[in-house]
Amino acid sequence: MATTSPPGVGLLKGLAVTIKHVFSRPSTQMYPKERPDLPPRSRGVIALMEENCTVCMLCARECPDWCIYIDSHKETVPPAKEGGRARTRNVLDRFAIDFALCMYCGICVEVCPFDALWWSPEFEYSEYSMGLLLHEKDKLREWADTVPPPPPLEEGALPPAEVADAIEKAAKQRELAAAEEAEAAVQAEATTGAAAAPAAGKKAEPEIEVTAGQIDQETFDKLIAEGKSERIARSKAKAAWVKKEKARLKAEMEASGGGEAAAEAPAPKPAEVHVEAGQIDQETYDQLIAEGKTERMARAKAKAAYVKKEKARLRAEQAAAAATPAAGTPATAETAEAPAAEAPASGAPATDAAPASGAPAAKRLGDVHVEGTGEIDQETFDRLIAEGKSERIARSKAKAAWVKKRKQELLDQEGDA
Amino acid sequence: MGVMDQIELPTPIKYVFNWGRKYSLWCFNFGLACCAIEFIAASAARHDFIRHGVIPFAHGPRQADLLVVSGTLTDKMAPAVKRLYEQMPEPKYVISFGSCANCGGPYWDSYSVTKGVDQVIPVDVYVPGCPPRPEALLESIMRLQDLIQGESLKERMERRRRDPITLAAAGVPERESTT
Amino acid sequence: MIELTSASATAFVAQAVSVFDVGDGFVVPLLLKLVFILAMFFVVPILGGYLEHKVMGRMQDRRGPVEAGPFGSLQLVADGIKFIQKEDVIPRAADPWVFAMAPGVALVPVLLVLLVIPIGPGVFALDLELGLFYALAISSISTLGILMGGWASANKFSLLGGLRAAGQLIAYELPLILAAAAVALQAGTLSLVGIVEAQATFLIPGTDINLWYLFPQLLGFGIFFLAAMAELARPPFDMPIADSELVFGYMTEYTGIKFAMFLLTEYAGMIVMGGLIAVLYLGGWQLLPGVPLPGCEGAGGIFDCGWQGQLLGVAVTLGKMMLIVFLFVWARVTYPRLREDQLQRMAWLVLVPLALLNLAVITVAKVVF
Amino acid sequence: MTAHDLVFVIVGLVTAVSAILVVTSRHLMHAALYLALTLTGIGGVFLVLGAGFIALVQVVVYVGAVAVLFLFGLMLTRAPIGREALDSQNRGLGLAVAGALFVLLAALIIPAFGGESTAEVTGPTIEAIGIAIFADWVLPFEVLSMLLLAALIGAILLARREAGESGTEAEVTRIEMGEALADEPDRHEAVGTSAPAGELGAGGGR
Repeated sequence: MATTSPPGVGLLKGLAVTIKHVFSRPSTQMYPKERPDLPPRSRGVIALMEENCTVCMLCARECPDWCIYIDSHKETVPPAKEGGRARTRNVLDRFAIDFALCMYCGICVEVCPFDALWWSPEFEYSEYSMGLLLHEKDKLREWADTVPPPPPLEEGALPPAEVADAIEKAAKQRELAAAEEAEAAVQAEATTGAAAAPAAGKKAEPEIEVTAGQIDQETFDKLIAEGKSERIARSKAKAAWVKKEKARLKAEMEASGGGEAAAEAPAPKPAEVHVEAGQIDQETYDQLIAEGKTERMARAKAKAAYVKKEKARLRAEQAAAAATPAAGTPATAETAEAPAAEAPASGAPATDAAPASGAPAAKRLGDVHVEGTGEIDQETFDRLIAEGKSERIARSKAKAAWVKKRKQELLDQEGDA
Repeated sequence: MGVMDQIELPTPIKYVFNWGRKYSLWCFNFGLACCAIEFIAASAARHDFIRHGVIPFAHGPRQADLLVVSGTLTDKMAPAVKRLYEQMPEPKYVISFGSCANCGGPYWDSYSVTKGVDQVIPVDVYVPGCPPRPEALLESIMRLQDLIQGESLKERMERRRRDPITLAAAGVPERESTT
Repeated sequence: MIELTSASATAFVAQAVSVFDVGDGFVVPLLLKLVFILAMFFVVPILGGYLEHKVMGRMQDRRGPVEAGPFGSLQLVADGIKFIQKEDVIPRAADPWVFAMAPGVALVPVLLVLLVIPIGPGVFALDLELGLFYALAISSISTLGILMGGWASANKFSLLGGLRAAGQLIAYELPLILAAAAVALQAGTLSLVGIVEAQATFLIPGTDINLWYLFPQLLGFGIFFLAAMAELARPPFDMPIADSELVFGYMTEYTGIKFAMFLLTEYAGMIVMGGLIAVLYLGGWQLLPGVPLPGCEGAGGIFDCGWQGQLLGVAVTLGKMMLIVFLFVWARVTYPRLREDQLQRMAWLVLVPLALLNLAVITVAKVVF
Repeated sequence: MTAHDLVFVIVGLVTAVSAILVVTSRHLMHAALYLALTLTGIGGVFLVLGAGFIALVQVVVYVGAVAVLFLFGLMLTRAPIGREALDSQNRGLGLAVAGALFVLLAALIIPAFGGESTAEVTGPTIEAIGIAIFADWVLPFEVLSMLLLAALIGAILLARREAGESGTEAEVTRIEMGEALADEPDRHEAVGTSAPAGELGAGGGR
């Protein structure tokens, strides 16, 4: 308080401060009506993708609290081929996390090598009894439906290495498969082609991203009628909505551009969709004949086209049917795969585009030394500002761009010389 | 109290009485560790649990209806919690806030930490988290309010008289685990 | 103690028989008045409490109660219903009878003061000749209840709280009475209705516009307001219940309905003080200086009213009470608690001399003009 | 018997019973509280007799100030919590004084008012009291106020501490302590049977 002000002014100033707040908007978040805006990797609850779990026990061993309980048994798998060796594998019997004990450090999520554990931002699961905070695997599976998709990569970032590899591999295999199919069509046996669907194929469809924002009213009502608690019904209905939405999107995508879409998002997918290639797609056949192809070639291609179309149709149907939570494993597995496929995307750091320009060039670029004295690349700067980036970020990026350009120039000059 | 927990009240009166208890939860915070900060956040402007009728910081236990134990309860502190709980007038409710209060949390194998408040006093709602979000406290309060709205004071008090508070000496806490 | 206060209330009724015109239809209006006063006693404090919750919330950037009733308006009703159901704890070391009677002794005088506060033209239970003196005298009994509660709880915090309360109430009673005396002096009457009337006829020389006593007695108003706040032990004068030092002062051991009675004493006290300030300084039920109430005739347009005028008068008085409550809350939110020595210093070294000065100035002005 | 008489009887009984309880109560705080009740009851009696102003003065001075100060002082000094059984062993003397006072008052009142069956219940108005005090009896009133002023100044003088006075006070305490130290050897001998005197001497008094 300044010594010059007369006594009492401070008191009045205090009153002014408080009265000002009466007329300002309160900063209260009306929680039950207004949901908190949580980051996608908030540590709310740990979800389990049971399908990914191999019972390696890493999480249980790393848990500082010992709050993960895993039981399993060994099962003998009969040999794949006649005369082969029978193999054993672990089957998960029980997977439970005691959330009363858990300290939410996330070490289990970190160490899981198969992306079976996920953070979900859900936090509303307080209980009347502590025993109910021990979530068994089915409960943990329910939480998996609430795991949000990872945030999109920064613009201009390369896709994570795993995804890039997978896409490349998928593209190669698609070509291969197309060729094989063409040949296989001769024997009219398309089943093997379907089974050959590469695992990478899954990863190539991160286009279907659905944020769990709404609930499926029908499912919700049904569950409520069954006497489930409101909270569980809500989470299941949310999951059902997500499923429906995904199915819808997929169906739309495939419907939008028959062959084109099929080529882009590879149709040879889950082995569950089994189609006997007995018929041919008359339209394709006619078209090919008109193009002057041989009868044999046209028949094979038309048969392949038929299989593709039929599969797309069946999958769309199945997805729609699986929208209810009681649906069988295929649909569940499908949704489970969606975040799993996207995992690397969130994990890999958004690398700068620079190393992509090829190793040798980068090496030589690194040799060139450029003194940056504050110049920026105006073009990049303007572009970034226009994109709504903050001035500081835009400036630093533009500076980097300028240095890169300058280096390239110098290199070019050297090359010319 | 008095007669009210001796006789089963007619439904409309019970409804009104339960409604009153539901929306007037004077809250006594037993802040023992970091969770207390989240509790305080829940009481402050952004979350403001007075909206739900939780009047924060009852001056003493005598005026409190709700005890929120937030933080690590050590064996040395346990008698104090028990004593404060016993000083609260019936009907009283307890929220165990955070893993430490639920069952010791990260310190469950420590020599000095009580393995959960429910070894000392009966708990109505357990809030998981380390620490739980302020919204988690709000959710647990709404859960408690659901409980209060549906309960019968007579039954509650009968249960209270029948099952006196179990102590740590009585053995391990009751767990409804499915093993 | 309760018997005693009710006995004196009965005595007042007996006196009312002699004071009022005991004609036909005496019993029914009296009953109506009693019902009205009782309703006021329970509804208005709840209104004040709700106002406090909401205003405090807004000043702290919060919303205050929302869930209980529309806009949380039934928050205090819920509190009341809850307190009825709470266990009645009496500490073993406590003196059970004194402990049980203390809240009553604190509360009943406040109820008795409400009897004489006029809240509208013709809307009052009693128009005592000694109204102002009565109000100040009866409310001093509350101190006794607080002391009883503080001692009977057998708790050191309670005892200290009770002592602090007694010291504070004795200290601030003096400036309160001196400030009120200046008003009585200017009005020339101790009757609260008479004071309102005097304000209606206190005209600016040469005009028809009357002045409330707020304007000539601004200093007195400030003293009365501060002293009232201290009498009610409202923050920043809440040393008797300073929760960071004394748990809850004299209320530390109180639970359930008894605690609710202490709480009601505070809120009803706020209403009573608000009513007194409205009557003494803000012209009672007058809408604005120089503006007669619609439907009223007579001196300054504040008497001989139809029911519309009466209703409007009640609304105006309640509005003024709520304004005072708002000011109390405003000060509560803004200022930190005083220290005990600062509090006593303020009473004896600032407020009492100022009140004496105020009294002297008013006396001289009254004689000169 | 009118309602008025009934109220008078009730108030009078309450006052009388509480007055008896003041002297028979074994608990200091209870006695003080009964005193407050008695004083309020007397206010009630005044009220029933139509003397509203006197009644209120009775309440504000005796209940609001005297009784509260009484309790205040008791709590500050003794504040006996819990059971207490006080007995001054002066019953005989007390009874004798009370009896003598009763006889004296009765001997005065009965001859003075004995003839009138009922007095008119009309207390003086506030104007009448004001005029009486400030016109007819202004001299005694002023003398009384001078007396009060003198009492006030005396109280301030007692409470006031001179600049150097605290030092002398400390010295007084020191002297008292010195005397206590001088007494100490005797006490040590008294307890010497149970503990070595040297040990106690080392521990105490320094």
